[in-house]
Amino acid sequence: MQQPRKTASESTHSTPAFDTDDSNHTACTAESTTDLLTVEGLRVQFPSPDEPVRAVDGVSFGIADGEIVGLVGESGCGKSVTARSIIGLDPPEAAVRGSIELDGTDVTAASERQLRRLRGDTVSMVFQNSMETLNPVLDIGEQIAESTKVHDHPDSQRLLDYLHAPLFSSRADWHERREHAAELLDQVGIASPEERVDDYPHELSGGQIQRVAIALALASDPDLLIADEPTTAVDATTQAQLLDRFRHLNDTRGMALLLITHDLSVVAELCDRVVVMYAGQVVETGPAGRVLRDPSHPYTRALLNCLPQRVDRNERLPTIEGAVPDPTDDRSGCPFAPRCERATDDCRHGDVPTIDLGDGRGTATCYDVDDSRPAAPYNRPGITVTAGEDESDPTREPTTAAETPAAETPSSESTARSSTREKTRPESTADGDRQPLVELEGVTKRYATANGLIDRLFGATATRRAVADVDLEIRAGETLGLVGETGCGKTTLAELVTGLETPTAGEIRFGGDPVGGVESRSAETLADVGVVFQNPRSSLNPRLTVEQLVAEPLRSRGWSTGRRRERVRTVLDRVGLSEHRARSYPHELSGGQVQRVAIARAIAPDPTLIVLDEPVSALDVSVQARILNLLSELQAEFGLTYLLISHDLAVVEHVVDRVAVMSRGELVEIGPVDRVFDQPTHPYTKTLLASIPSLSPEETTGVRPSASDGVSSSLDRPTR
Amino acid sequence: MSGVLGSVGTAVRRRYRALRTSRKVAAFCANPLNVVGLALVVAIAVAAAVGPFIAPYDPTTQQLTNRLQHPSLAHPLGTDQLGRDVLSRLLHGARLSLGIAVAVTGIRLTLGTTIGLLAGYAGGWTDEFLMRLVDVQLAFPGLVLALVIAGILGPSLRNVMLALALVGWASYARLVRGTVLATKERNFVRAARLLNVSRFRIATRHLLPTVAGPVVVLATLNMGTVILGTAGLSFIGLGAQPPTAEWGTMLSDGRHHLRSAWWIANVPGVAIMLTVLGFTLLGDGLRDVLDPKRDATIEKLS
Amino acid sequence: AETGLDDTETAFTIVPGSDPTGTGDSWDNWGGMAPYWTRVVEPLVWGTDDMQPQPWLATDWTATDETTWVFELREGVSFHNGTELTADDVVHSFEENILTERGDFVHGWLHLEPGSVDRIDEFTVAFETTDPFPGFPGTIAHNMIDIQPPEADRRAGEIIGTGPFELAKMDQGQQLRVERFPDYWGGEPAPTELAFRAAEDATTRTDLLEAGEVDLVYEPATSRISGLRDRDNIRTEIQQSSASRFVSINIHRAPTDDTDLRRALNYAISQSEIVDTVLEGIGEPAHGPISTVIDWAADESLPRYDRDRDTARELVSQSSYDGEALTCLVETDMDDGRTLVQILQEAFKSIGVSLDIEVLEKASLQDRTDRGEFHLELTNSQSNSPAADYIMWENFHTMGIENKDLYEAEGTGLYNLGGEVDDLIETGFQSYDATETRESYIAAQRAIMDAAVVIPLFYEEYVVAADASIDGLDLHPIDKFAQWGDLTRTA
Amino acid sequence: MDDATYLLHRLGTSIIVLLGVSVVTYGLLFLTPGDPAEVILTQQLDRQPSASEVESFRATHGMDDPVPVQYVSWVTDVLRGDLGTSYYSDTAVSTLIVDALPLTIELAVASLLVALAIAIPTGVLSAVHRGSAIDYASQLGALVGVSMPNFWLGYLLILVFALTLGSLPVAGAGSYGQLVLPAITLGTGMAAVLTRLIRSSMLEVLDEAYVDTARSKGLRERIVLYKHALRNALVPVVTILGVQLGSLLNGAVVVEIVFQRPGLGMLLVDAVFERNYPVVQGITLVTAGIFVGTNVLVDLSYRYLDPRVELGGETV
Ligand SMILES: Nc1ncnc2c1ncn2[C@@H]1O[C@H](COP(=O)(O)OP(=O)(O)OP(=O)(O)O)[C@@H](O)[C@H]1O
Ligand SMILES: Nc1ncnc2c1ncn2[C@@H]1O[C@H](COP(=O)(O)OP(=O)(O)OP(=O)(O)O)[C@@H](O)[C@H]1O
Ligand SMILES: [Mg+2]
Ligand SMILES: [Mg+2]
Repeated sequence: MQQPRKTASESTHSTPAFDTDDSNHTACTAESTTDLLTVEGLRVQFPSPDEPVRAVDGVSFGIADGEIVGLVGESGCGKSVTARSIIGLDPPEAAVRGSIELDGTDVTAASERQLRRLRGDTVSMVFQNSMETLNPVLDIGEQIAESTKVHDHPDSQRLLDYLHAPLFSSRADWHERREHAAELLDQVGIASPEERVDDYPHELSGGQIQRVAIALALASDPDLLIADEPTTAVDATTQAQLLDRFRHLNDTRGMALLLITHDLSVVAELCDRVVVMYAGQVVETGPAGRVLRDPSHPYTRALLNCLPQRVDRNERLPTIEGAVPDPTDDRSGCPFAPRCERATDDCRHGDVPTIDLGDGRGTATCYDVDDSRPAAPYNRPGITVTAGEDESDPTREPTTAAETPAAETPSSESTARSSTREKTRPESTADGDRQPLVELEGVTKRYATANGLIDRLFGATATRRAVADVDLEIRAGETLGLVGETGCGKTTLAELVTGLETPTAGEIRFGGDPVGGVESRSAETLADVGVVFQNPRSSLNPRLTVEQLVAEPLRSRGWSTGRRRERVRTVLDRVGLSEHRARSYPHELSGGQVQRVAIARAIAPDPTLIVLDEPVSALDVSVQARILNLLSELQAEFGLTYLLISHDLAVVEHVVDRVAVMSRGELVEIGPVDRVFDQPTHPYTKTLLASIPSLSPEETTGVRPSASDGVSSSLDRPTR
Repeated sequence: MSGVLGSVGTAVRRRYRALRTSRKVAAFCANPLNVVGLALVVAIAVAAAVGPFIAPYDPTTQQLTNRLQHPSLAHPLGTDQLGRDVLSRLLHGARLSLGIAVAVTGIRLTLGTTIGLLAGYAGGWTDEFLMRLVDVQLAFPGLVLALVIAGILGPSLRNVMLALALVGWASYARLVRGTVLATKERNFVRAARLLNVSRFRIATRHLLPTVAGPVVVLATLNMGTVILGTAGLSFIGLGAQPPTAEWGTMLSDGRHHLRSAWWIANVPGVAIMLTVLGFTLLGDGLRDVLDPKRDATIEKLS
Repeated sequence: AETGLDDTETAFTIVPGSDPTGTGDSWDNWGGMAPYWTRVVEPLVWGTDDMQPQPWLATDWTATDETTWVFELREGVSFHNGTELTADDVVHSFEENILTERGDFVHGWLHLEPGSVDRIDEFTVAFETTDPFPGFPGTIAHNMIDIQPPEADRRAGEIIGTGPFELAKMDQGQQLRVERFPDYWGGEPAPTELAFRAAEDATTRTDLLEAGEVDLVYEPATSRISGLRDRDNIRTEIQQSSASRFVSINIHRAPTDDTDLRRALNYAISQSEIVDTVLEGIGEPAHGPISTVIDWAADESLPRYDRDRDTARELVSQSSYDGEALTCLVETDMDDGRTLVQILQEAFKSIGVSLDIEVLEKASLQDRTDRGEFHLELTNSQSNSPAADYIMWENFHTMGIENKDLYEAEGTGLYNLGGEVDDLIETGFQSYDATETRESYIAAQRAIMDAAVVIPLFYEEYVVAADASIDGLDLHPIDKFAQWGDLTRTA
Repeated sequence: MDDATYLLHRLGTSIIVLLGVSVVTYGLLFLTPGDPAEVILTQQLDRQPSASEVESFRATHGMDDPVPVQYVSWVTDVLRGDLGTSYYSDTAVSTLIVDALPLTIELAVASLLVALAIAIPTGVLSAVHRGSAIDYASQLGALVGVSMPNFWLGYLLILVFALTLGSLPVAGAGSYGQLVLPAITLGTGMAAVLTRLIRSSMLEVLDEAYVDTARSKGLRERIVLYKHALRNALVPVVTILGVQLGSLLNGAVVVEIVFQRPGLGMLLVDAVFERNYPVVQGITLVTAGIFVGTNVLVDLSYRYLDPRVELGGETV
């Protein structure tokens, strides 16, 4: 039943904004002179002590009126810098070359006044990290009103007027604008906007902030909206609503959209055209459907292949070997050449030509573009650009992995609690009689929110319930997934298991014996559980080297120096970190490497259970793939049990055996992943699943949660 | 074999350490003000170390016939109202003034850090009690309390130092406790607890190094405050007893001659100013390098 | 100074050496006003320029027997509220205010107990002293022994005096303004208005004058005097005061109980060098402890210790001095105190005697001297009334303030030679014969200097600096006796 | 925490702190060498007091009781608003304080204004031109102010502005002119701290995404800086203001002496030297009270400056 989602079926398009019909966009490619935006040979460099950082290295593309263009690429490849250049907001130290023609004005050469006009009128931007894009000390009504005011009178901006200094500013004018702000909030789908205009950003939920940021951008009625990763910080349901909103705006206002993302499924969902960037360069452009279905550039292809949803369960994920080149490196040839299996000497030197694929199919900057090559099917198992990497496990040949989207038993159970008692096991695992390793019974956790002497004297004790009456068991050797929206209590639940928090009520048992918090646990129990924290970098003391960090738990078990060193070398090798990394400090490591160190430390004392809190959420797809592969190898090798927390359902679906769904501290559903994902019983699970964007847009037309949906409105609560 | 490996390891480690430090050194040097601060502090320290040996005259010998001499070759910074060589007094005073600052800061730091660690680590009622104590100390404007203490104990450098030390420790206690509490909740400490790392090791390997940075910064900034505090108390009449050459006292004594013999007051004045400036700049620089995010906190405490 | 308006020509701003409002928190101020400087209130007796009692609100006085003084009051003196001064006011002032409110110490000072002041007729009052007290008229010639009518509510700051100026306005610790009292018995004063400003720091006073903010300042900073003299728009006046500066030596504590050492210390000092250098020539080199404006002061006839380091060293070696450091106390607030004491230190060093300096504020200093835990004290002695006898008594008599406690407790004292000196002081103090008083005091001073109980430094002079256009300054050896009635401004 | 709970909470801690302050204040008296009664009487009388005088003084000032009893009766009196009577003049301590306080408050407020007037433009300029000559010059300039002992600065200012230029009064209190130099003396010291703080806080804020958002609206740079950035940058500055009040009171002691302003500082210095304990205790208690009170106010105002602030959050 996973098949349909992974098949490139050429069915009909029911969403007008998304159109894979390539011919529609022939006139709107980069070469067109009537474009709203034309970027030509853009180069942005930052000074650094050694070589300058080439953040953007010769980028050209265009956007036509009313077009939705996706800008994709891994982290650090220059997407945000490009976007900032378009609105002329490069940091002062940046050196910008090339031309950016926006509505007939060259942004790079524009005067301060021209820029103000452009920003107030033509282009708006929703910045990455929208949680931080709203001024925390001004209410949102004022922030929006300000935008409309600039839009109306871009040239007469008096400080006192904007400060609302009495006598100098017209109150009536501000009042009117606030009313208009409420209308805008309404348009982006914020409930009771008249009240919300008086709210401060911190009083809004993440999803609402995103919407306000969009409303802010829309206030000046722009011709082009640039949205930089507008959905990375929000959970799946909110993301779905936001994408819907974009499509709607594009439809009704004819507003062009430059959507920056590293999430290819978002592109598939929304975009007309895609620009793929790699290491500061554009490697491929073209209609979204074509690029996703039939990528021309090896990089695009590799990127698509890394996605867990395109690979079968328990299948090894394809990865891209190597790393994104250092932006300070002197470059020649194709930047992807060092990682490209098919690279030739030509690729490594000189300029690589940009080839027009013709037929409105876009361009690719690669020698190896074979127009006649048949489209690669999405789900061809085992398509890898490279044959894995250092952590490849000879015992698990990717191509031979079991293809077991096994015949599921939909009738196995209905609710979470019954499921655990029935000991339903996913069939995908071979082991037949697993024992519960950890059992939680009626576990509740409340946090006290008041403290201090006086409060104690007054007896004031406010509490917040983070986990409510949870029954759960983790069975030996399985991977249990824990999913749910932000703040639903996933991390707290994990901390209860590890002992960092003690339950307010209920009992936790390890192998049948009740255990308490860290302080009261025996050394063996502690050694039995390994933890990889949600943000692994924070769990590594920046003052210790990798070696010391990994050896720390061994030292506390009384291991000798020699034995410790031996073990450290073994586990580092096992997670794919080279010997010389042992002397590095955490800040010298990349995100993927830090994650490996954290995993190495967790497995070093030879635990049976590892708790993984969002192990891949901060990583690029290719790195994510490698870590996920590593985890499954380690599990197979050491017989580990995983408790894996993630909000990325694709990841969960790919790796876990059973999944538990949490909502507001409660466990609402639990069961084998296939069963839960295919036949969810709880309405919350249904909403959650429905909001997953798919690479093949056709499917998403089914259940789409809307802002008015009962469940999703639970997400509209304050962020803190 | 393993010996070779070990020594290679040590070498590599040293290189990495060096790299790490050199990055900090580079960051420190990137701001010319930091370098100015360091240079000033080094200069003062050198003056304090060798000053008494290179001073041309005895700092207390009077020459009434030679009083109030303008700066000249014989007396590069002139002579004072009793015909003493101002340069010699300045050089001798450097050791004393710096010594006071170091001693007072040292006491504050030791007392404050101990109390802060205790409060942060012990928690509960100990914490509650110690922090109320800290609150009480902080509720007094520093100089006001120092004035009362020194005034009641009587004027002498020892009492001034005691008074200044008694009013300044609470900042350290707060800073240290705050850092300990924050660090205790940092994930790497939580992780260490999960990994069954002993309490002692958590304290020494994880907490102390984190506390050291801010404390050093605060101490550096504090040096200036102490020097100014000493000068203020000297002015009120609680400074060093004559004929001791202490900068604050020299400045305070010389103020009557500001119009007629500007050098008597302005020379120690400038010396104090440069010293305080030096320590403040150095402290700022260290803060940037060691502890970039705690600006407001330290500002509030220093 | 104030400019423009006509009546500012006759208004003057004066900065005395101490706070005219009395800081609001001292025992010698009432209702916020100190009685000094302002000429609002007046005593019965005043002092002449050579420190003799001078008729003031009383025109005449006689001792009718050893302990009775009868005073004739001046007629036609009116208070600021218009009523006339009579004997009742005098009795009221003494009985209700001076002898009761101001504290018990007044009884010993004036040799007067409450209930001993009697009205004889409207303009005659009799005082019954506790013991023979020939110095009585001179002693009550003091600003604090002022006469006010019963109507004056002194605690509330309503001060009614007989002086040439009426209190107009007072700002605690800042300034005090007075206006001319046209009905003054001594004739209408020239200034219409005077403002007395507080500035206790000598440098600040000097700055105020130099900046032209005030017309006249007392005791500008020593370091600034030569600068002021050079200025055309400022005139400086020097007036010898009733004060003298000396070092008192604790003769009951080793090693300063050794006369040789004390003499040696005297030989180490050159008074004239001190005056000529650090004092900028202000002051007279002294050979005795009593200011020469006081008629029984001896200077010429006292044994002299001109600087002679060889003799001094010899005396030191003869003495019991064994190289330990002597302690010298000095009060924080004393003008030039820190400088002088350092000169002493250097001078003693040159004869092989080392000195530790302790600059202390008044309370600590008092505490130390009470316990006799010191060797030397840099001090000064000044009389605020013409009767200066008490300087001799309180300092050098065994039952004087300084010595009494230690004498009673431990049989010692501080500066009391006892025996013959006590007798001489008693004779001088109680004699109604001026010559006898004079001779016994001189003999006592000679004994004191022979034994080198003090190291005399200088007889004080004080400087008044004023706007050069100001005329009619009437300065007095007791600085607080200055009269402002003739102050005028020349064109 | 809502406002009422928070106020209650702060009130509670403040009372505990003030109790501690009162213990310390009162305890200081017993640090004194020598018998306070005798020392004070000697000064008052200008001679050795007799045994009976000492006794009656001790009796009238309640010094005969055991220390804890004395303390309790003092605290009870204080709670009734009676801070005792000066040993020297029979004036109520509260009267002395009430007379002196306005001058000190006036000075503190004026200094604060001077400090802000210097610090805001300099700090912003310095942050905007980070790393430039302007930045270094203004940082250094700001620091020079705080590095000078303020009595020296005061005398130098008198020398320049009152004596040489003759444009401002030398000393005294009462007129606005007389407030200028003291306020500058005290204000420059504080300006340095504020400038550095505003600068670093602006630097942090200028990196924030919302500043770019404001620019991307097409707002003028000046509005971006002074409306969007500064408002946020001032949040940490305000927390410092409460603490800085302490340094103002410290400085006031010295500055009041230099400029002959009979405020609280001058009163305190006199009282300390005279061992006038009721006055010393009164002043320290009142300053500590003002200090604690101001910090509560600052915390409250903090909330209105920064809507995110939840009252009662633990501050370091
Ligand atoms: N102000 C700057 N100074 C120096 N280097 C910079 C600066 N801003 C960006 N860079 C560098 O430029 C490169 C491109 O950064 P950019 O933010 O555009 O990446 P991105 O594609 O948006 O990545 P992400 O998906 O993580 O947002 C990175 O290597 C980054 O380190
Ligand atoms: N130490 C704490 N004190 C008070 N409340 C807390 C504490 N830790 C967590 N909470 C609250 O408990 C709830 C659950 O938090 P938790 O961190 O478990 O969520 P989560 O599901 O892990 O979210 P995310 O996906 O954002 O990591 C939240 O409302 C959170 O604010
Ligand atoms: Mg980006
Ligand atoms: Mg979490």
